[in-house]
Amino acid sequence: MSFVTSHFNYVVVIVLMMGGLFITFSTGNLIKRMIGLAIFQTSVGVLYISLGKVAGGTAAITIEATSEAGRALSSKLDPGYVAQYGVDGVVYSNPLPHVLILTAIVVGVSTLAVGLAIAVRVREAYGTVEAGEIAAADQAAIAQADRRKSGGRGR
Amino acid sequence: MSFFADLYAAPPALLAHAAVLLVIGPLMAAAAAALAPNARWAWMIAVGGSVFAFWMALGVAGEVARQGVVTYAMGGFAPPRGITFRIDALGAMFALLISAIAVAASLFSGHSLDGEIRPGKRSLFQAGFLLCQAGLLGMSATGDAFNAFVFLEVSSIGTYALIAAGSGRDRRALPAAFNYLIMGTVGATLFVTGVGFLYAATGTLNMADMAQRLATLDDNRAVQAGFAFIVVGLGIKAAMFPLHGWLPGAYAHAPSLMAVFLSATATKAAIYLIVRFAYTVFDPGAAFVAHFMDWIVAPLAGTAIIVCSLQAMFQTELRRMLAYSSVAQVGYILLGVAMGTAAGLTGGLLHLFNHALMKAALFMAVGAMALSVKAVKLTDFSGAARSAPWTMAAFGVASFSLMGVPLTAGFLSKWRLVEAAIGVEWWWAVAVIAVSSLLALVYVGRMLEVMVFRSAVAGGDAIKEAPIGVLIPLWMLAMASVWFGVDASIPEGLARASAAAVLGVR
Amino acid sequence: MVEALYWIGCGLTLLGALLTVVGAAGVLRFPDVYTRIHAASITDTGGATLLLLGLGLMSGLQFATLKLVIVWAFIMLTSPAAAHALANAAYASGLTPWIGEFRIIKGATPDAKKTGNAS
Amino acid sequence: MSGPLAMLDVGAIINGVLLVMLVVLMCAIARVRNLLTAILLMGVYSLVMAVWLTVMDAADVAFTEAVVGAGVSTVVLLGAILLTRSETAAISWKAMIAPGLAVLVVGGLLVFAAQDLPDFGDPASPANAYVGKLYLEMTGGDIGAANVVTAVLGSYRGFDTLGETTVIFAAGLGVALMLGFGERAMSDRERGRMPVNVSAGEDHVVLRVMAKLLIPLIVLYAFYVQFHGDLGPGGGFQAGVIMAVAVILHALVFGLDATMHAVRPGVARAIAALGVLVYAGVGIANIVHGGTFLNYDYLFPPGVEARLPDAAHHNWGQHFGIMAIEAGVLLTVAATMITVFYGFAGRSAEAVAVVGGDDTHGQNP
Repeated sequence: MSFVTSHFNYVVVIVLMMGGLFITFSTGNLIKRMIGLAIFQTSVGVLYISLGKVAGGTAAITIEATSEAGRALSSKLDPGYVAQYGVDGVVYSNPLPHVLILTAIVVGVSTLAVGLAIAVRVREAYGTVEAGEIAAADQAAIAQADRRKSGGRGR
Repeated sequence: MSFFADLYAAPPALLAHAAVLLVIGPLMAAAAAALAPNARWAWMIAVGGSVFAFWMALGVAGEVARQGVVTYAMGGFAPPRGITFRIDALGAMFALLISAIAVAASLFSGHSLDGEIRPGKRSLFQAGFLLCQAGLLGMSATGDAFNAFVFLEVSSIGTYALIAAGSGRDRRALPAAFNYLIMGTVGATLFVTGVGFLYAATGTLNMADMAQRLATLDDNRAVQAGFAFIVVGLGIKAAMFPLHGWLPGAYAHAPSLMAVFLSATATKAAIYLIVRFAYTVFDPGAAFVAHFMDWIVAPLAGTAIIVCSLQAMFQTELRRMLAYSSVAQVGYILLGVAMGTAAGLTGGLLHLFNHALMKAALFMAVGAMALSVKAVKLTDFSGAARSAPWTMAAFGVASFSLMGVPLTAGFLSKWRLVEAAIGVEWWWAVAVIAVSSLLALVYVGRMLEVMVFRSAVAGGDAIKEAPIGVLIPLWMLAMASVWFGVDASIPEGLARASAAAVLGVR
Repeated sequence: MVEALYWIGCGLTLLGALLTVVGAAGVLRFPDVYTRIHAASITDTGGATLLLLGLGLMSGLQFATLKLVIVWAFIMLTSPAAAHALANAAYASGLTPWIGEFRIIKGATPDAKKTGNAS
Repeated sequence: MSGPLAMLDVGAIINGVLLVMLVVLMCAIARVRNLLTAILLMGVYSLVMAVWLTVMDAADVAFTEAVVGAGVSTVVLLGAILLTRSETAAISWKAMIAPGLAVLVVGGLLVFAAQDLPDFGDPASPANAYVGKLYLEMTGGDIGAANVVTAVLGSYRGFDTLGETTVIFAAGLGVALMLGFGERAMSDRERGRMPVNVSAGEDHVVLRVMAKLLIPLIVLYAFYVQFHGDLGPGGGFQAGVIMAVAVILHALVFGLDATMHAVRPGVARAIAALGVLVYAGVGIANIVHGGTFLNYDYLFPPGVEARLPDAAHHNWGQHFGIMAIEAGVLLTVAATMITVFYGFAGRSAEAVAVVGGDDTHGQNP
């Protein structure tokens, strides 16, 4: 197997991560930014899960090697391979990255919810969710406040 | 550290679990605060949770002083399988700092929320504050790389909304909080990517175990990139120049409770993790660590000190000024950390400790003055010295410490940094510290000039003296800045022990 | 016998997959919301039924087959309801069905809103 | 590389196709300017991701991604664009330069790192041969759960899961702090105005009948997922989300108002806090009974476990401990998701028209 095929998943991780980050930083729309951030976060999931895949393995739910399912799995594999990398005669994929990414997904949705809630409040306060228009509104407000203050002094 | 060894903190049955109770205490208090029937109860729960955490932190510090390292296996599983808390002198120092500031901040919150948060939402606010505290304490206690990410998020997620809640006073809190959320999440995600690379190379998540395996993996490119990801990811959280863009807005518009607490602890906890990873997880002898510190972190820290001090000079809003000053102070701390010597690390950590105290005091004083009057701009505070002398005096003491006036804590830590810079012959760093002290003189002088010598704006409401419930924590922090400038045995002992624990771990 | 059932199952699965592709093409190519919903619900009902039937034949009679039956029952319940809700929402928001040639042949009034309002 | 990895081929093709689909979807999301399209594409992205995760043997993660990514995230995103607007502004080329550079730096570092990452599917890589394998070997003796992911999630790394539950709780707090609990929708009703974004369909007979049929089944399924977590994919988190979906469906069909009277916002908020307390309380109980935090072997007071039936073969403490914390997770997740939904759905359109939020005293800087 060539280097490219054995590392194809990492290529996808790189593309997704760069794409997610680019969406997050390039757009001024707060909602779109949250979408980009969600893609960015899931790309880490692709990395971890790819690391945890074991060739010929099955989901980490214990099955008996002698059961029908167990035999069906190991019949496709080299016995030496099963003996070396299997646990009690069955090869499993690594459960640890699964647990970590489960946590990461939860963190992702939490961030999304809070971020969107703030975006909704931004819309209510500014009437827009575009970063450029928000900054312009802030500057206009500052300028107006200054004018009012200097006008007050003039009186 | 001997101070803590002799301290009788708690009964042994409690001390055995102090490491975990330190985190679980505020965490359960947060849930309880969310259940509280009204704001008063929630405040009492917040104070209780913070005091409990401080008590447990004292207990842990005592254990660390006696044994060197406290380890606590969650679920009773030995390290590579289970999650372990591993607190050494460095962790104990941060646990003490964070929980002490939290006690002061929670006392302050009894009054500060009045004008900022609607009564119906105050109990939620207190719950969020306690969660943030639990997350930061967890970061300083954990010995597991992924668990550090989880606590980083525990401390962050609620915080974003808490900062945005400052919109009651100023709507700019909303975009500032959103910006912080984006940057913070990108930082945390970069961090967890780095941890993923380390996991790919070592197969473990336990930091001590990881360190052992990384010692032979200096040439692994995934490990090297992992280091960059971890430092940059945490650097965003720590407001490392030039990744500090989120900080001024977030600190300037947050509710004053969050400004006090975050400015003193949040960036500090991220710096803690940088130190933890750079010097105890990665092989400190590895060329890529030393190069990254010498050629990227140190010059950026120096730039931060100068540029952000200059930016602070030109701000028109008081809290924004203090926020830029915070970024500059992070530069000092990282400068010390980047030196990689015991003296440098001691100086950096000591400055971190002192800066936490003085910045908390400064933000608290500003918050206290803004309790009665809606004051944002520097000129809004003119005449404060006459109408609110006690608050103003505390502000003055803390700002002297910020400037580095002799006999204050800020002077001592800057002096230690200069000594350390001379020790590694970084003459440019000495020059940077000298120049920036002058700049600090200018911007602090500007603040004090307006507040002390100018009379209040005609027609505006005069700033009123803060209530006694605010003056107590405020003066606790201000007096600490003076006390630790005169007798620095406690913070300096902690910083020295931390540096020794970090650099002598192998 | 078992072998034959297996191959019949394979055939049905393939047919189901084909219907799904046809449905997807319909969603892409059909002119308006209502016709597209129609195409999508072909995927949901026809495609899924054939797929599940095929899978059931392939796996033989065991516990998983019961699960497949339950899955099928739920798809039969939910996807028409979802299609209905979608069409209803589209109609409520003022989208008129595209009726093309029909209007010209019948020489009906060009007021599409009225013609569309068949229900 | 031949031998074991040759077995991967069919899987490798599916893996490749799904990953390419993810990339294509990501590009499409980057290009579209209509937010509704972007959100729906995001839902598709999550579903493809869930399928890919199944191919990668990560059944639990796939389940979570399907219910969270394609389900809850989409609901929350749709709720948000209802309250904001649906078209993004165009981006000028100049505005892309700085982000583009930052992205290129990150990409360069990733390419650098990827060279030394292990081959895909390598069973001998450090990641797969060390702690991960340890869990597979020891779960039977330590915990006795068939689903190793549940064992790791609930017991070995149970402290992470406590943190995760806390994160969810914090998100609920955050959304409630920002958007309230939907009390505005309730007060609107009292003033005789209905929030516009709730389709209380008096005439939607089909939907009402279907919903009445489905809601109990959804709740039943949530309980199945909850208690089946030991044996197969599932657990408190997925079950909590499914439970919340039942409530959301009720709100969509029968109106937010009716749902808020059935599941009061204050109750949801209290349950969310209670879940965290249950989880941490289980940990504290272990301390009280002489163990360390979250060590379920000490869940029962000394001597009680030995009297449970067949104690020699069953690890009752671990079994009940995981069940108890999963119950805590279920409570917090379900209640928080409901709170979040109330927050977004209860923000009526009138509120959007009024510039300034509810606790905005003044807004000049």
